[in-house]
Amino acid sequence: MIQTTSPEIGGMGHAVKRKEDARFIQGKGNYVDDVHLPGMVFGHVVRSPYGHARLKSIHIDEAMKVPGALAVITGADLAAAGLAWMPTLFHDKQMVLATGKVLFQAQEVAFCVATEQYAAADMAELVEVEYDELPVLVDPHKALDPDAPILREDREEKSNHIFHWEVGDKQGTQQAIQGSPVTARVDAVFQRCHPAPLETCGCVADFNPVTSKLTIWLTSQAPHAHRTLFSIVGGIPEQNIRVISPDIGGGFGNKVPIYPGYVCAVVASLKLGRPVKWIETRSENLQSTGFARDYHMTAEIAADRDGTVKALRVKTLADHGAFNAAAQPSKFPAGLFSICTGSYDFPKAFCEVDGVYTNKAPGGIAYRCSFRVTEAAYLIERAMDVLAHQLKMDPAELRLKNFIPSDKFPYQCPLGWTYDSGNYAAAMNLALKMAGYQDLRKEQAEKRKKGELMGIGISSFTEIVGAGPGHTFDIAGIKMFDSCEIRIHPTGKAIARLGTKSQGQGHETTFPQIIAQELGIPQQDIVLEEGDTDTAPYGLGTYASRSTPVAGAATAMAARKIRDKARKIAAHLLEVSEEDLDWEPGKFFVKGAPSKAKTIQEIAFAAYTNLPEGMEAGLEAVHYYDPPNLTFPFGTYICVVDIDKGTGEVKVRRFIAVDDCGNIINPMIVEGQIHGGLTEGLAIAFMQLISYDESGNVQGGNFMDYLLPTAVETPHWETGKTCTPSPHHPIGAKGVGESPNVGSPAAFVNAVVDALSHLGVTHIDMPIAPWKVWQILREKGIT
Amino acid sequence: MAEKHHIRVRLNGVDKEADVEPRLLLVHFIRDVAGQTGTHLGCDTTNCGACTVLLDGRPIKSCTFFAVQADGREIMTVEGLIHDGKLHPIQEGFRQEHGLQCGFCTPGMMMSALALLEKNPEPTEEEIRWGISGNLCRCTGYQNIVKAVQYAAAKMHEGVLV
Amino acid sequence: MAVRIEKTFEVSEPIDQCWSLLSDPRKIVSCVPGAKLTETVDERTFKGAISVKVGPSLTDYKGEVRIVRLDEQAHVLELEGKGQDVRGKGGASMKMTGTLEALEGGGTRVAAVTEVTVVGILAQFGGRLLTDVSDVIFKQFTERFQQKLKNPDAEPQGASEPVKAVRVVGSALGHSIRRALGGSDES
Amino acid sequence: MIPPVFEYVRPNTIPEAVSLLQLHGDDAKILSGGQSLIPMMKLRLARPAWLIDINAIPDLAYIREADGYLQIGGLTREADIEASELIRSKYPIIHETARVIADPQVRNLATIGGNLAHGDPANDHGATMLALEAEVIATGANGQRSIPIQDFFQSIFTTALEHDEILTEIRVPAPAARSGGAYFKLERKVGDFATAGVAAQVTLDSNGVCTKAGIGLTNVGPTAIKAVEAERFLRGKKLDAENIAGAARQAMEESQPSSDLRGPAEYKKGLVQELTKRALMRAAERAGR
Repeated sequence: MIQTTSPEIGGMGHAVKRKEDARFIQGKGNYVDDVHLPGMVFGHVVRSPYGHARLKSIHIDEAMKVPGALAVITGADLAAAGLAWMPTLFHDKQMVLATGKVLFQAQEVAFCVATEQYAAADMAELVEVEYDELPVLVDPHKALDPDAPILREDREEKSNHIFHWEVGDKQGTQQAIQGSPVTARVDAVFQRCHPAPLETCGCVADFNPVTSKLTIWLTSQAPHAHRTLFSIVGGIPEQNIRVISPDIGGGFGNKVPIYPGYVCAVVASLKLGRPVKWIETRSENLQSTGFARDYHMTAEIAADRDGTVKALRVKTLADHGAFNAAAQPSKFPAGLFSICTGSYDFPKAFCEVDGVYTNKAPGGIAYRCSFRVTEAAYLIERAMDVLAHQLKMDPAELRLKNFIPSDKFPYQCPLGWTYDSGNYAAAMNLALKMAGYQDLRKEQAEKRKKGELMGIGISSFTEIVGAGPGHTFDIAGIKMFDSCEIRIHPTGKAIARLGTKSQGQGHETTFPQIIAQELGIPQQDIVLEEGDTDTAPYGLGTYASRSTPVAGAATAMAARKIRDKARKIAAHLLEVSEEDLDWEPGKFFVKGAPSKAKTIQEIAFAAYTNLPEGMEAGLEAVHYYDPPNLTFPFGTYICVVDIDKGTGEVKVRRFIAVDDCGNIINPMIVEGQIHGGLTEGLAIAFMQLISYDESGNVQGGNFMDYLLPTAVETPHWETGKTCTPSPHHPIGAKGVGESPNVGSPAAFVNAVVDALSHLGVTHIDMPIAPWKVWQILREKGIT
Repeated sequence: MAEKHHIRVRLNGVDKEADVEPRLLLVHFIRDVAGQTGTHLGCDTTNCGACTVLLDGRPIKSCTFFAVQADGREIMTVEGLIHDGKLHPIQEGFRQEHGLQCGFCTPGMMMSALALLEKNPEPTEEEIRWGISGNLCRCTGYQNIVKAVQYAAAKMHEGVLV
Repeated sequence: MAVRIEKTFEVSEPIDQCWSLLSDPRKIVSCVPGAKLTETVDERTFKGAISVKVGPSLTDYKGEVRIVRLDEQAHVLELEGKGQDVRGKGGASMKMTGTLEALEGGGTRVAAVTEVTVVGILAQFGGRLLTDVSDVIFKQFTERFQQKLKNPDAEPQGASEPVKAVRVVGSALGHSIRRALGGSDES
Repeated sequence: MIPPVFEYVRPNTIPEAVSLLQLHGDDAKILSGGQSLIPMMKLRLARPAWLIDINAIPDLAYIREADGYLQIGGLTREADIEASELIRSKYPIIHETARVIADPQVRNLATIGGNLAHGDPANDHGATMLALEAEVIATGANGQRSIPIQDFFQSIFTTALEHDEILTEIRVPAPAARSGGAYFKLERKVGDFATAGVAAQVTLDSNGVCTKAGIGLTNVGPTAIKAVEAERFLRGKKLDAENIAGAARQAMEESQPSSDLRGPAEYKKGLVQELTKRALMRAAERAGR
C-alpha cells in the first residue's frame, strides 16, 4: 500500500485542486483556434456531397475571383507532389484529397485558402466539381455480395474485404457448444458513433521559408507520433518539424489520427510560406473524422444447467468505412476485442472478426476505449444477461458464479491475455449493497403486478488498458513506451516533461503528485509540461487510458533514479555510507538518528554546489517505460430504470458505479473521470448514432441530430470503489478514464431489457430510442 | 462585399468600435476583432452553448447573433468575470468542485450559470440543470458543475463579492 | 434519401392532346415549378435547371433530363433527371413514369409515379420536410398541366419561377387544409 | 459555418420596415429573434440579400390583457413569456409551451412572432394558439388585419402573411370561467424539435360538461394541425377517461406525421394519442379548479 504523504507534499491519494483550472476559468486557455500568428491565412475544405462518385472535373476559376483568395489545392496538385494519399494508423492508406473518385459523403475534395476565414468559406461554395454518381454501398452485410460495387480501385484485391482475424480454440469451442445443455446467443450491433469532443479538430501550420522549420499547432493526442508521421509522409527532416499540442478541448480518441485537413494546411503553408489555420466545423467533425464502433456482433455462450459457463464463441463483422483508419497500435486487426471473455472463467473460447469497406467515413477509432474493449465488454455483458434470462437465474448470481476467482490471478484467459489482478466479487458485492439490490428486485416484482415497468441492469466489466507492452503495440514501428523527464532546480523546485498530452485529464496536477510521492517535493513546487515535441521526451501520447499505466510509471521510475542519486549526495553530506540511510518522503536520515537528516531541497542545492568526488553535477533523470503487461481495471455497475408505457421513454432512476482502478493518484479527478465516462455511456446507450441512408447520406452529422445529453437528461451518479493494486505497476495504479464508458452501455441496455424481460424481450440494439421501446410494447400488446 | 457598418459595443465594460460586415457573427467579433478568445465555438447549429455570452445581462449564443445587432449594447464574456483581480464565486466554484476538465465548455457554462444565479439566487438542483441545459459538456457529466453552481450560490449569498 | 409520389388526376381534354403536352419536354417543363430547359442535347436529352424554394431556403440545381421511354401506343413516358446543386452542396435525381388513359366521354386520366432521390445537405437537414415539399411541388405541376391543356400557348403563370410554397397553395390548399380539418368547412 | 453576404438595415418604425419589404421584395427577410433564420444562413440553406432587423422598433414587445384578450407583442421573447407571472398564472398552457422551446439562451432571443411566422410545423406555439383559437395581427401597407390562427398556417413554411406584412401581435381571447389548458411535448432531449406535441384547451360548464375544446398538434404534418374532429367529439361531453380516450383517438386520426430520425409515423401517431390524453386530463383538471 502507498504511504500517505502530508497535505503539504500532496502525494498520491490527495484530492489536490487542479493547477490547470486557473487559466480555464478565466478564459485564458490556449486552444488551437486561439493561436493567432502574423500573416496567418485560412483554409476551408470542399467536400463531396456524394457517398460514391467519380470525379469528372474541378473548376476553380470562380473561387479564385473571391477577394482575398490565395489558392485552391486539389487532389491532382497533391498527386503531383506524391501526397494524394497518406498511410492510416492501421496498415491501410487514405486519400488526402480525392483523386479519381470519392468514397464517402463529406470526403475531402479540395482545399481553399484565403486571407480571411469568411472569404475561404465563400471560395468553397464556388469551386465547381462535376461528379458521376456510382452505386452506393452502406450495408456492411452486403459488402461481400458478388454484385456489390468494389470500392477500392487502388487495391490489388478486387474485393471489399479488408481482413479476417481469428483467435482461440475453434474446434474445442465448437465441440463445447454442441455438447452443451444450454446455449445462449445474442446478435448485437454496437452502432457507429462519434466521440464528438466539444472542440473540433484543427491546426495552424507555419512553415518558415527562412529557417525551413515547420511548426504545427495541432489538436493532437499524440504529438510526437504525429511529428514522425508528418516527417515520413511529407519527407521533411524530423528535426525541422515542431508539433505543439496546446490546450485540447477533449479528445476521447477523436484526436489520435492524422486527418486530411492537417496535411492540406501543411501543404498550403509550404506553398504560400505563410501560417495557415484550418479549423473543422462541427458537421465536418462528425461526418469526416474518426468514427467509432460499427461492430456487428454475435456471441454464443455454452453453459451447464446450473449456469456454469463452458465456452464462448464470437463472430463479428467490422464496418471500417472507406478506409481502414482504425487508430489502434496493437498487432491485431480487431485490437483488444479478444478480451471478450470478460470477467468470467471460460475454459474455451473462440473469436473471429472480418473487416469490410463501405461508403462511409473512414475510421474505427477508440472512443474513450482501448481499441475495441468497449465492444467486447458490451457483448459479453449482454450475453451473460441473455444466459441468465434463459436459465431464469438472477443476473448477479450468474455473474458471481462465473467470475474468475481472485486467487486465480495472474489469470491466463483462453484468448491469450494475462489478467494482472482482480477481485470481481468484491466490487460486485459492494455495488449490490449500495444499490440495495434485493429491495430493488422486490420493488420490481410488485411493480410488475401493477403493470408498471421497472428494470435493473448489471454490468461487471473487465478493462484492459495501458498499451504497450512494446512487443504487442507499436505506431509505425515505434514501440508503445512512454516517457518522463524530471529536472530538480538548485532550490529544490522541479519541472517535469512527459510524452503524453492531457485533454482534460488533469496531468498538470496528477503527475506532480506522483513525483511528490516519490521525492517528497511538494506538488505545488513542480511544474509539468506536455505537448511540445521540441522540449518533451518522445512519447506515444494520451488515449486508451494509457497515461497513468505507462507515463505514470515512467514518472515514478524517473523520480526513483533521482532519489538514488540523492541518496549518494545525502550520504556524502551526512558523511555516512548509503546503507546507513533511511528515506521518508522529503528527506534521508541516518538510521536510528532521525535528527541527522538532509531534506531533498538541501540535497538538490548540493547537487549543484557540493558534490561527492567524481560525481557529475545536476539532479535530473529521464525514463522511458515499456510496461511488462497491460493493466486490468474492473468494476460493477448497476442501473435502475423506469419505463413510460405511453411514450416509450426510459428514465434512469439510479446508477451505481463501483470502480477498481488500483491505487489512486487523485480521488477528485478519478471521480470526475467516472462521471464523464458514465455520461458518454448514457449517450451511447440512448442517443448517439451516426447512420447512413440508402443514398449514402450521413444521418446524425450535426448536433441537431447527433444527440448529446444535457444536464437534464443526465442522472445523478452514485460512485464507490474497491482497490486492487496492479502487481506490476511501480505505483500499483491501473488507469480509469475509459472504464465508465466501457462498462456502462451494457448496464443501461441490460436495465431496459430487464424491465421487458417478462414479455420475452432478450435484446434491443442501441441507441434505445423511445420509439423502439414503444414498438416493442405494442408488439407485446402493452398499452 | 456588403456595406460595412460602424458599431460600438460595450465589451466587458470597455467600448469597442469597429466597421463590420453585416454577416460578421458576434462570436467572431469577440474572438477575432476584440481578441478575447475565452469565448469558444463548438458547433454550427446553435446547440452546444460554448459561445454563450451575456447580452445586456442575458445569456445568448454569440454564434447565432450578428455583431451589427450588438451595436450600442453590453456584452459580457468570461473575461469580464474577474473583479479587481479577484475571482468571481462562479469561477471559484468550478475550481473547488472540479466543475471542469478540458475547459472548453467552461466559459459558456459559467456565463449561463451566472445568469441563472442572478435570476434565481437559490436554485434547486433541478433548476440548475434546466438553467444550464443550453450548454453541452462532454467531460464532467454535469454533476460537479451542479455542485460548482451550488457553491457559487452559497458564496454569492454570503455577499462575498458582487 | 428517396421519396415516391404516386398521383392520378383526370382532365376533360382528349388523350392525344394530353400526350402531345406530356411527351414534349419543351412543353412539359413549363409545368414543372421552377424548371427550365437550357439546351437540347439531342431529341431525347436536354440540359436544364430547377430552383426549389422551401420557406426561406432556396436550392438551384442544374442537370440533364433524358427520355428513356416514349411509347406512343401505350401512352407511356419515362423520364430520368439528374441534377447537381450549383453550390456543390448536393444533388438530386428523379425518375418519372407518366401514363395516360382515355376515359369514357373523351377525358383523360393522367397517372404519374415519381421517385425523387436527394443527396447532400438537404437530405441531412431537410429530411423531415422532403415528403411534404414533394407533395406541394406535384400539386403545382398538376395545376399547371391542366392550365397548359386549356391554353397551350400561354406560359403558365410564374412558369420558370422557383417553386414557392406560397404560390403552390392556391386551390391545392383547399383540399390539404380540408384534409387537415377532417373534411369540415365550419372552421 | 459562415453566412453568405447580405445587406443589413434596421428601421425604427413599422411603416419603414414595411416599405423596405416592398422595396426588396422576395430578396428580403425580417430579422426578429433570428434563432431559426441565422442557423439556416450559416448552413447557407437560406441566403436573403437583405435582412430587415425589426428589433429597434419600439412597442412590439409586451404581454398584457386588454379588450377581452391576452395580447402578446410579436417581438416578445420566449424567455419573457416563460417568466411572465400573468401567463404562468392565467395561461399555463402558454407558459408550458414557451418553456420547452429550444434552450434558455435561444429563448432569450427567439420571439413568439418569429416562431409563428416561420411556419415550421415543428415550432411549438402554433399548436397552442390553434387550441386557444388565437388571432394573428398582421401589419402591412394598409395598416392592420386580423387573421384567425386556423387560417394562418397554409402549408409547410407558408403562412397567410403577405410578403410585405409583419406579425405584430398575437391575440388570445380571455378564457371563460372553468377553462384550462396544457401543452405536452415529447422531445429526444432538451432543445430538440418535438417528436410530437399536443396542446389542449377546454371550457367546462357547472356540471363538468365540456362546452368548448381546442386541440393543436405540433410536428405531425406539413403545418401545425387543429384537431377539429377531436374537438367536436368532446363538445357536450363530460371529460371522463372514456371520452378523453375517444378524443385522443380522433386526434391521432387527424395527425399526418411522416417518418424521420425522431421515429416512424406510426409511433408519432401513437404519441399524439397518448399526449392528447395527458393534455386533456391536465386541462380538465385545471378547468375544474
